[in-house]
Amino acid sequence: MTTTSLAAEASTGEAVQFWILGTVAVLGALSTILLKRAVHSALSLAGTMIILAVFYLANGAYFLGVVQIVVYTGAIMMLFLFVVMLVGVTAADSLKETLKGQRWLAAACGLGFGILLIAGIGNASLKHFNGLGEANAGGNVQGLAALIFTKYVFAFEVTGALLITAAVGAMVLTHRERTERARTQREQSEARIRDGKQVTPLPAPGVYARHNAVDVPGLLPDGTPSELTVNPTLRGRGQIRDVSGESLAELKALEQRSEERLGRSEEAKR
Amino acid sequence: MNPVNYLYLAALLFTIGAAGVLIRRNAIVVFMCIELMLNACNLAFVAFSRMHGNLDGQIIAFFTMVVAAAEVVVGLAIIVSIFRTRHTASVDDASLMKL
Amino acid sequence: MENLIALLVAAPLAGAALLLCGGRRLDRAGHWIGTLFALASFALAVPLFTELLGRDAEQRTLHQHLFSWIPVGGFQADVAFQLDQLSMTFVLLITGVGSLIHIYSVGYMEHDERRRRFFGYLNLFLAAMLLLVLADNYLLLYVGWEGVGLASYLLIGFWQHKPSAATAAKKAFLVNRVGDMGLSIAIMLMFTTFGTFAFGPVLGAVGETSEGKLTAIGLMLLLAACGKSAQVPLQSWLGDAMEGPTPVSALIHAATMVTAGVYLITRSGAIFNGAPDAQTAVVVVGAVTLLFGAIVGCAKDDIKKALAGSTMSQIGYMILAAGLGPIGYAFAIMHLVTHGFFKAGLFLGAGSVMHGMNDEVDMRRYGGLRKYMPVTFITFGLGYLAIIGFPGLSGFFSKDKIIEAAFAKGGTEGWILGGAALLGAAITAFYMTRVMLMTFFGEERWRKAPTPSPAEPSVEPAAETRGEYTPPHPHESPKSMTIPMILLAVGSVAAGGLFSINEAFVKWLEPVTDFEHGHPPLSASAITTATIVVMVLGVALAYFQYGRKPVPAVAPRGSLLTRAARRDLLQDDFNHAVLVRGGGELTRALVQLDHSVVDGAVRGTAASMGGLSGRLRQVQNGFARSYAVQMLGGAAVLIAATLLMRGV
Amino acid sequence: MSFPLLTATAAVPAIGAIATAAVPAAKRTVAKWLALLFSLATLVLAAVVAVRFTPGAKGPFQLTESHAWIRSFGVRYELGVDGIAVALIALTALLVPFVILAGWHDADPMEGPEPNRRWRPTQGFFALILAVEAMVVISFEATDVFLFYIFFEAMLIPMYFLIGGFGDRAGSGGEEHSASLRSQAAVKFLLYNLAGGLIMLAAVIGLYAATADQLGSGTFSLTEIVQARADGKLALGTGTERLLFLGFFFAFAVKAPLWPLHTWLPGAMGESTAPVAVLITAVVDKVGTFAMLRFCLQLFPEASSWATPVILVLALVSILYGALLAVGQRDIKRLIAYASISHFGFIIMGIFAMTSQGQGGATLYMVNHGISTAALMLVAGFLISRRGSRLIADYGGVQKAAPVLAGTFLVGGLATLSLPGLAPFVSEFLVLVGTFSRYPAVGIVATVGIVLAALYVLVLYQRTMTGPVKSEVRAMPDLKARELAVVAPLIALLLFLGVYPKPLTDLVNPAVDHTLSVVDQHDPRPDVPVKADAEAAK
Repeated sequence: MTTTSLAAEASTGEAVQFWILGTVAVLGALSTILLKRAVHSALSLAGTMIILAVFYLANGAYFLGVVQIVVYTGAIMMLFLFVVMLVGVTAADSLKETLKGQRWLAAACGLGFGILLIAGIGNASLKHFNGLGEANAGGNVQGLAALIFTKYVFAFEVTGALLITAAVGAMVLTHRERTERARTQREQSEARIRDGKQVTPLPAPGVYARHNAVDVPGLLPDGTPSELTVNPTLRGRGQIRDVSGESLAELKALEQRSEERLGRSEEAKR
Repeated sequence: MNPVNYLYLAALLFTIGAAGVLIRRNAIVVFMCIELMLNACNLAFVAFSRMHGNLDGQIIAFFTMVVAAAEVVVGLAIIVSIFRTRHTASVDDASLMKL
Repeated sequence: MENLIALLVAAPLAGAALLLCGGRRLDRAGHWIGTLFALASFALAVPLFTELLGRDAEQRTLHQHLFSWIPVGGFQADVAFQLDQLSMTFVLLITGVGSLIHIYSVGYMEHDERRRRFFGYLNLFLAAMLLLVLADNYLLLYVGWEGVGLASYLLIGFWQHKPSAATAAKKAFLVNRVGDMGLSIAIMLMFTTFGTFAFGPVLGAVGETSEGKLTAIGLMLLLAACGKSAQVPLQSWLGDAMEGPTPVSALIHAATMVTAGVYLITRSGAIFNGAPDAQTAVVVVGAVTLLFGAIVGCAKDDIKKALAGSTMSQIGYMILAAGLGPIGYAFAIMHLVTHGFFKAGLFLGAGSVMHGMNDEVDMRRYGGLRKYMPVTFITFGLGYLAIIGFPGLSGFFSKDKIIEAAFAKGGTEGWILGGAALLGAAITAFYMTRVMLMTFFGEERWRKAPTPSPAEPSVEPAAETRGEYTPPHPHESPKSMTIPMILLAVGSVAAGGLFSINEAFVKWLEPVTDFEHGHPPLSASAITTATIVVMVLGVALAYFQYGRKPVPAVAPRGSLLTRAARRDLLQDDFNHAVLVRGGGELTRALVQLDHSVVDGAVRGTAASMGGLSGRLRQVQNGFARSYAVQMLGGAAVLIAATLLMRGV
Repeated sequence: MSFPLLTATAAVPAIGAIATAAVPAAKRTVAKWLALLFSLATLVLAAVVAVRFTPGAKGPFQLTESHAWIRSFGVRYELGVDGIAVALIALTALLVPFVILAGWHDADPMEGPEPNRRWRPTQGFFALILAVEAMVVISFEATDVFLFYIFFEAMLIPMYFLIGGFGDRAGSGGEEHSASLRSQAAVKFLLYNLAGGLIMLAAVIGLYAATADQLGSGTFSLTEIVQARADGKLALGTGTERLLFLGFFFAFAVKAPLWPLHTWLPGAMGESTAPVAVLITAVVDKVGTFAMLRFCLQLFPEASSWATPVILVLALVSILYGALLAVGQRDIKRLIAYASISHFGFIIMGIFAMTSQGQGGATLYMVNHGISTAALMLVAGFLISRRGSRLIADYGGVQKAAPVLAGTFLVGGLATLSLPGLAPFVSEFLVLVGTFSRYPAVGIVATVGIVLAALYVLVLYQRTMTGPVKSEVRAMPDLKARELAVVAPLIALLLFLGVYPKPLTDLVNPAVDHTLSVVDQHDPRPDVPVKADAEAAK
């Protein structure tokens, strides 16, 4: 195994790996922040993380590499995706900047920051690397364990507490207690009458005989879609699929096809 | 190749993440960027632990992960509840700090 | 014996304290208490005088050192008294005339419910005046100097409910303050020059000092004298000072306080002897004032103001004499004393007339009073004769000597001064005769209802009541008033003669104010005759103008000079235009400036701060992301800082 | 370890403040008496200090106490008094009881149409007064720059509340309006003085740094620094010293106040009640001038003499400017405020004349001005409380209705125009002589001030007290026993110190000589020194 011989100087193989995967990681990061849809961001981020995991391995942090894959790309990213689903898969927030000058400031600060960081690293004398040879001698995991349970034991305990607290907190935040009794149908109708905006029950979604998916608004007599028919969550995500247009298009297509058939039949007569 | 390149990479990723935090409005994406920054830090830690030849850097990276996990959990929970009440996940709409 | 000196001052001071703090329970006896204390200090003065007479001329200086007053570094001011012939003369004059006037006031102020306070002020004045003449250093003199100023302020404004009185009092004090400025600067100069300001050392060390310094000190002293003695250009307050009760005018503004300037100059004789330029300034001031006062005196219809003009001019004589140096000092003091007698007498007479005429002061509303108030007439008449220098009466001796001395100054200067003095004598005769005639002779103008006189709107007819006019009933004043008048009349008749018996007075003063005989270009007899001639001329002129033809009850418009003289030769108008109005404008402008510029700057700063913070507030737009940008920027700056610190 | 007398002198009023504040709201009278009691106790202690203090004993400071306080910065709790400090402590301790007595009813709950709409916590009023006294006393005693600075600044807090919280009921145009004016004045006072104080703080730190890098260990102790200077161990660079001097001087000039930093004073004195106004001008402002004398001069001798010409000119401007503005005022209290500005001009002039007469006079001036202004201002306060107006025009002929009031007012006024025989004359003349003997021109111009003083005092007196009796004034009651008890002693004191100031001068002279020796200045010699036997010669 190469661990023992993991030298201060990286081998050419590692160099190749670094240059290739590094590029990919950067691309992934960029796409994370540049892609419109949250899902795509999440996926590209996951990619970057996996690459980072590889880098950890390359740096002799085998345990971390595994954890990175398992915890991050496994658990956390899934959590992300889950929330994205919850909030809206297709919810694409426009990258159009609303805050005045925000983007320029961000660019300036970001660039300045990055340049400074790199400059800092550049003129910090980090030339000499003494690899993890002896540190990992007894195996990386054992080494970490030794440290965690001796030197860092208290920090470790505290992080445990932190995690529990976080879990409880998350529950408290997301779980909504139903405090009052659900309103009966009668009460609801009475309420509707009282505030008199929408007396009748809400119209059902779907265009009869064509789409009856919940995200398709029903058409009003004049053919325009009615927002009311779609449930508010979808509305909030802005995921209403307006089908009035495409249904017309389909109609046109149908007529054309029929004409073609007719035309072909005429040729057949000749 | 000099392993210091890992540090450069970390810096780059970190910067990108920061920029993302600044320019994205969707809270979830902002969170992802934060994760990206954390990961960049971890990479740096790992590289340092290689440099110094001891494992403390890795330990710290480990703790970072744990904390990041906790943070994500809570953060996402917050996002969800905000979304519930305001039907949006845009950080700009939640400009409650303004008088 | 020396220890009595302090008591001289202490007695009236105690009286003042008692009367002013005593409260209403002393109201009934207040006037007698005051008189008592005045008499007490006179009683103290007499044995001291005899003591001095007992000693031989060189030993006639008593010192009493009470305590060290202000000792700071080289600055050593003591409360110490010096009684020599000069101050003794003043002490006698002050306490004597003062006591008489106290007695007079008992009657004069009978119907005033604040009489106790009046006597308190009078006592205060006596104390201050005595302190002035008894001090053995200039700083203590300064205390008395301002003390009499205060007393005169309080007494001029005694009838405070009259705005005119309050204003006059304020004016008097202010003008005096200008003079006091001069005195304090003089004292500072002495301190920087000699390191002390006690009479003895200063006057002793004059020899070693540069003439320039002495001239400066002399001029400053002159300024002080001008203020206190109402000499041009600071004379304007004396006329208005007549707003005060008549006894006050008699005591303070005729007999004693106003002569303090003469005392100061005489006392500082050594300094002036060393500074000819200063002396010249003094004589010029004196000569100008004696004519100025005389001219003003001719035009006034208000009897007291006429007398005030005369006071001014008489003091002009004294200052003139004092400016002449050793040939004049003695005569200045001599005239001062005689003048003290007859002018006090004249004022008391005027007061008595007013007393009988319901406080009417306009001479055009008098006339033919001699049969109604004979005593007043006689005493006043004697005073009159004395002041115009009727041969044999006191004024004659003193004034004649001054005129001689003026001629004796020598050269054209001597001729000019002598001429001025002679002219002054003539005018004096003229206006005094005018007063005499208008008051005691001619038709009884007071029987007719008054017509408001355009010439002197300031005189408010106190006598008339609303509706029909009831003429006053002139009557002789009570004993308490007539007796002092009689005594003063005696003084004004006899004093001059007594003093001049083989130059007793001059010899008496000589050790203090060294004396040398002046040698006038003309013979003494010639000058004397000239004096008498001009006097007769003045009287005759006045007789033809006011004795022969009836005096119009309303002042005629008069010549330009007359009108100017009525307005104190426009000097007041000048003051008003320049100082009062100008000063008012200045203060108003400054108040505005203080608000808009000085404070404006402050408020401006505050406002700009507010604006700036308002601008900065915009940064806090509540958007998490812009905060994030700021954070990142901050982080960048920090990194940059660290890198720079590490000295990249 | 002897009894810490100085600490006690400062502590008693402090305790008194707490005790007074603790009195329950209903027991108003108790609070008043308690406050009076404590102020009198302080007066007794101050008297003890004055007795235990031996003028002319060797060493600049006496009754010294010294304890380490903040070791890491070499800050020490260091107290000590010289003659000047003793005089001013005595003044403070003397005035406060009168202030309390004069303000007896100023903080009572408002009666009238809308009862107690603004309830004035009486306890607070008196507690604050005592607090101010405590801080003033300790800043007179402190010989550690940092200690001094702390209380110099802390003073502002109680003053702020005193000014902002308790105006006289004679506010023109309703309680609301006057309340807003009051708070404005208070804020202005606070900000103005804070600005000065912060600049001073910078200078204090600078001083520490300078001492730290020259003496090895930084110190704030006045005595140590002066000693080090004398031994030549400490030599500030000219530039540094001047900057530090300016930093200190600015704060003191604001407090004093010196033209053109005076504009807070008229507002503060005009809007606050008369007793508080007295506290401002007679007690608190004295700390400024005192500190010039103790700190500016002794810490930075060269810089002081460097700045002297400018400061003298500014002082001169204050004298004339203040007097002229006083003439132009329509509001009694503002008039007195501007008069005070003029007087402070005199004090500062005397301090920087650098002669024993000038500085001795200036010190006397601080005391006398304290007493005279107190007398005048308090009587003015009684007058205002009777008529309910601060405008001069609303009065006239008071003399007829209330002769005693008018009389005391006149005496106060005469003291203000420094009439000989009253205390202020002595000090003013000393200042003038002291200035004149070194800068004749300045001295002569300054003498114009005495004429202007006469002008504004007499105009004020004439407009308010004399003339025909105004109808509102006719029924005005004369001074009550309590009020007379306040004014009479002050007047008596004015007379006594005017006739026999020797005790005071003996107290002050050695301190002044010490200051001058530190600044290394000597009185100019007279050009014709008169021989002692001059009397004999005559």
